[in-house]
Amino acid sequence: MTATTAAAAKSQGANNVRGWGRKEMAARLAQDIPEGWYVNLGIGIPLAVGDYIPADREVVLQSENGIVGMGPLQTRANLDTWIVNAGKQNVTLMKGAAMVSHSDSFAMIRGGHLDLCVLGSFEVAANGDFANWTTSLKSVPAVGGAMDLAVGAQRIWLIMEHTAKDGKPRLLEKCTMPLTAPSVVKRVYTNLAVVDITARGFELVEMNPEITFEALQERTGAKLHKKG
Amino acid sequence: MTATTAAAAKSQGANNVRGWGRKEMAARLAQDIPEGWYVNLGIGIPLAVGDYIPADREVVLQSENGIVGMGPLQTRANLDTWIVNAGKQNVTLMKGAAMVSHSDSFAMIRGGHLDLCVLGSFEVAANGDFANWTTSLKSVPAVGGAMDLAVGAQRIWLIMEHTAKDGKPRLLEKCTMPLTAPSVVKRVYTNLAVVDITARGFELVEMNPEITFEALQERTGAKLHKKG
Amino acid sequence: MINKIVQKLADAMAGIKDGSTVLLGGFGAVGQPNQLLDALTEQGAKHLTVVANNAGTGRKGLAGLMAAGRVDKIICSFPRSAGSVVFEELQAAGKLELELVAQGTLAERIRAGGAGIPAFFTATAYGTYIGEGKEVREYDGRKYILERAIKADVALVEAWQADRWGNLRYRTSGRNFNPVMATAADLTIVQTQHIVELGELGPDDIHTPSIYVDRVIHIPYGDPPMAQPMD
Amino acid sequence: MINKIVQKLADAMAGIKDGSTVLLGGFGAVGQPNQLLDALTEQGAKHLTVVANNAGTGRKGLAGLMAAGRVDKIICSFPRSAGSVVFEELQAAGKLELELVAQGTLAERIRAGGAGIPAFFTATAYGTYIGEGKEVREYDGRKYILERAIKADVALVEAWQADRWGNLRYRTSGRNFNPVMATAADLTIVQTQHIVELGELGPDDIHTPSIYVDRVIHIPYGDPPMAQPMD
Repeated sequence: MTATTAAAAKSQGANNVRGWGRKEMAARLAQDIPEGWYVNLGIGIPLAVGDYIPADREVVLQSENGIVGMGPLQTRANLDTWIVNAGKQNVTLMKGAAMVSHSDSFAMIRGGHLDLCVLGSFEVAANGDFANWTTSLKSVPAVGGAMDLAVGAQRIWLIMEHTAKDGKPRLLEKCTMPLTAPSVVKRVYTNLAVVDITARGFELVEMNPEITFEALQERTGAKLHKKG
Repeated sequence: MTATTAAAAKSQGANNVRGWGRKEMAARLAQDIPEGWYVNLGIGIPLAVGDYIPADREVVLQSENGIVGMGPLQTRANLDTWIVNAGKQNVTLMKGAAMVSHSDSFAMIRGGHLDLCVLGSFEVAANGDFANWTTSLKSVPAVGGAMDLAVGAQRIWLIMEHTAKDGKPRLLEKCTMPLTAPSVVKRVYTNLAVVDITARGFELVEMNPEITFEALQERTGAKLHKKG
Repeated sequence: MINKIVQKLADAMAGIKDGSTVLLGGFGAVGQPNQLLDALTEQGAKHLTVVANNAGTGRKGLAGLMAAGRVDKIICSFPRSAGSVVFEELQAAGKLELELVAQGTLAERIRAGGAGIPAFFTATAYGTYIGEGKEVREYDGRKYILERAIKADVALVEAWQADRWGNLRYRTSGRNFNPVMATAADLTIVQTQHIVELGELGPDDIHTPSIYVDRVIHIPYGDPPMAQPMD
Repeated sequence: MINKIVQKLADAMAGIKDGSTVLLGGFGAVGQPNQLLDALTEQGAKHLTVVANNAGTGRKGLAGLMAAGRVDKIICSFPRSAGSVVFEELQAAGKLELELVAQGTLAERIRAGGAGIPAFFTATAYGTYIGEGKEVREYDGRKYILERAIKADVALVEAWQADRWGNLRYRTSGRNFNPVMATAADLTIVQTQHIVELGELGPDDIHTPSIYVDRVIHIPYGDPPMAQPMD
């Protein structure tokens, strides 16, 4: 193999880096949630984070339709169809759970009482802007509670694929899709890396071992700073 | 007796007209509250209105510290010092009573959900302005919930003496004391009369039989219209 | 004696006028006043503005009211979801106006309507499509937009328990938008799974005090359907 | 394991800084966090701004804190009442700043602080001395003034029951300002008459969800005094 083909192969190989799977991403994020935090997990992959919180660590999950203290999904053994979460799934309640109305729930969310909200996203920018509610305004989108969570929680962490299916970066200088909120994201967990958003922009916290820094930078649409 | 002394005597007599007592005023007002109304009764004489609501007529009394369904004062037989009303008296709760927080109580008040609020007052003007919270701003006054009740309830009825101790009118063209709220009073119950406040100003609804219209007009600081 | 309990759905719906704004409780399949919605369709009021979290699913309840052509406008946060077929048909046909509102702003606008607050500032939706054109103000270095209260003619609510005064309790996620909807309408109509004696709900245990409720009807329809397969 | 219960009043007060804004629950003799107030006096933080309905009565609790010279400013609706002797002494001596707020506006400003609303319009106090100088705006033919939210460093709350997560229930009029105060501070400290096991308070029966509470201490002081002679 010549040097040129080797570089090409490496680049090709890097293009094919799958990195962490969704469960691994959720588990990775769950490690970083300390005991005692009140956390809202968005619909989809974020919700899976709840499955990876260590059993000996009490974290209180909030769901924006009014649950403080959400437990795992119901089974036939503990069926109670009156209990649903914001994703409209039948869930259990933890001991210590409290139910509130939507208005009280969003007062809680907007008022800054959640330590953390984890959301999925299509795009995130180096200044903390993110876009997760609609790819386009051509059709009528639904917004739900994402915009309230985005501005209300003490920290917004995103859990998302590092690139789109066609390989285009989703961590960008500036979002191209309609924003959910400007300047709120603090950290991004992707299949390839964990990235903080600071005054300097994207700062690498951790990389998937399958990829090099250069390859990661290639897949990132804005400068990726090393910590320190 | 000459005609002149008779007129003087009449005038003198009219000056001395005591009219209805406080209990009679409260009873007179209570007659006008229909079944099913939600009513806040201010501290002092207004609170006595509750004692005169006919036993077969359900009226729900609200107290701004969070009672919906306040009953009479407690006795030693039903003592529970955890229950107080806005006047900080130990009161009972009716069957059907609900307790709410101050913020929920004032949301209820401000949001227009009370059918009626009955307040005492120092002064009231023909345009519906009234002044009941302080006679002067020289010393530091307390305001409490009067201003919220004044703008929030569907109807403000005042229960007050028609004149001050020195005989000066308290129903005026314009209030002289600091306002509680502008343009909110609908009706005034005094020791001498029941007076509506309409677009025309003061309109007589009912007079104490001890007094003549002319003598009542003398004791009123703005034009008193006859109904119709 | 105060008795807000009515026996017939037609009595519960009496007097609702064309052009009314109607608030709906409910989230997902839970706490939906579906029997009241069916009765409203039956009652016939037209040119309604509906305020709810969703825009109806399937062909019953809110979707039924919409399919009958009674709704001119919907104010909601989540119009498109699995099964929002009637909404999509009406939208495609240009027969339905939509005002899209962030879910927390929707709840707060209604709360403001019920609480005598005509307008308030919130950071939600600042800098987004939904916030465009709204008055912006900065407080302590952060930008907020001004939002107006929503007040309505009618609220349709589903409760777990109610007494003859109209005190209400909800069951777990059946609470959702129901309490706030109950506060912001001139006429609040409640369907309840259970009627209880006055005094049975303790004063510290009431979720919606009776002052907010005008009519109550007993509709013991049972449990909501399962939300997901459980095997 | 989350355990917000502390054993000592000194631990409950740890870290309260000079210059803090402190919210107080309580109305009349009921639901007053008096033991926490005594502990705060003991703790020594100075130059406090206190937000409460009243300005203290007698010489204990809030009045004790004020008498010890720890309070620079009080934001309240009812400063003068029977027994507000310390307040009147400090006022006369020019040692206490007072911001007088209508009771409902006070509650709503704190609710706004806890709910992420920086400012709102209200009709209360428009056209009065208290409303003077505030921004006025007209909505639907009615005039309103703009009021700002109140947020605080510390809230002192009294509850009837609490669990180790900090879920709270209040007893009848003990509720008063306590729930709203609990929502609007960085550090919410609760004294409770009863500690209960986690799970003992049903999910539909909790007045203040645990998310608002940071520390809980068990102070079973008993019933409030009689408010009036009963003979």
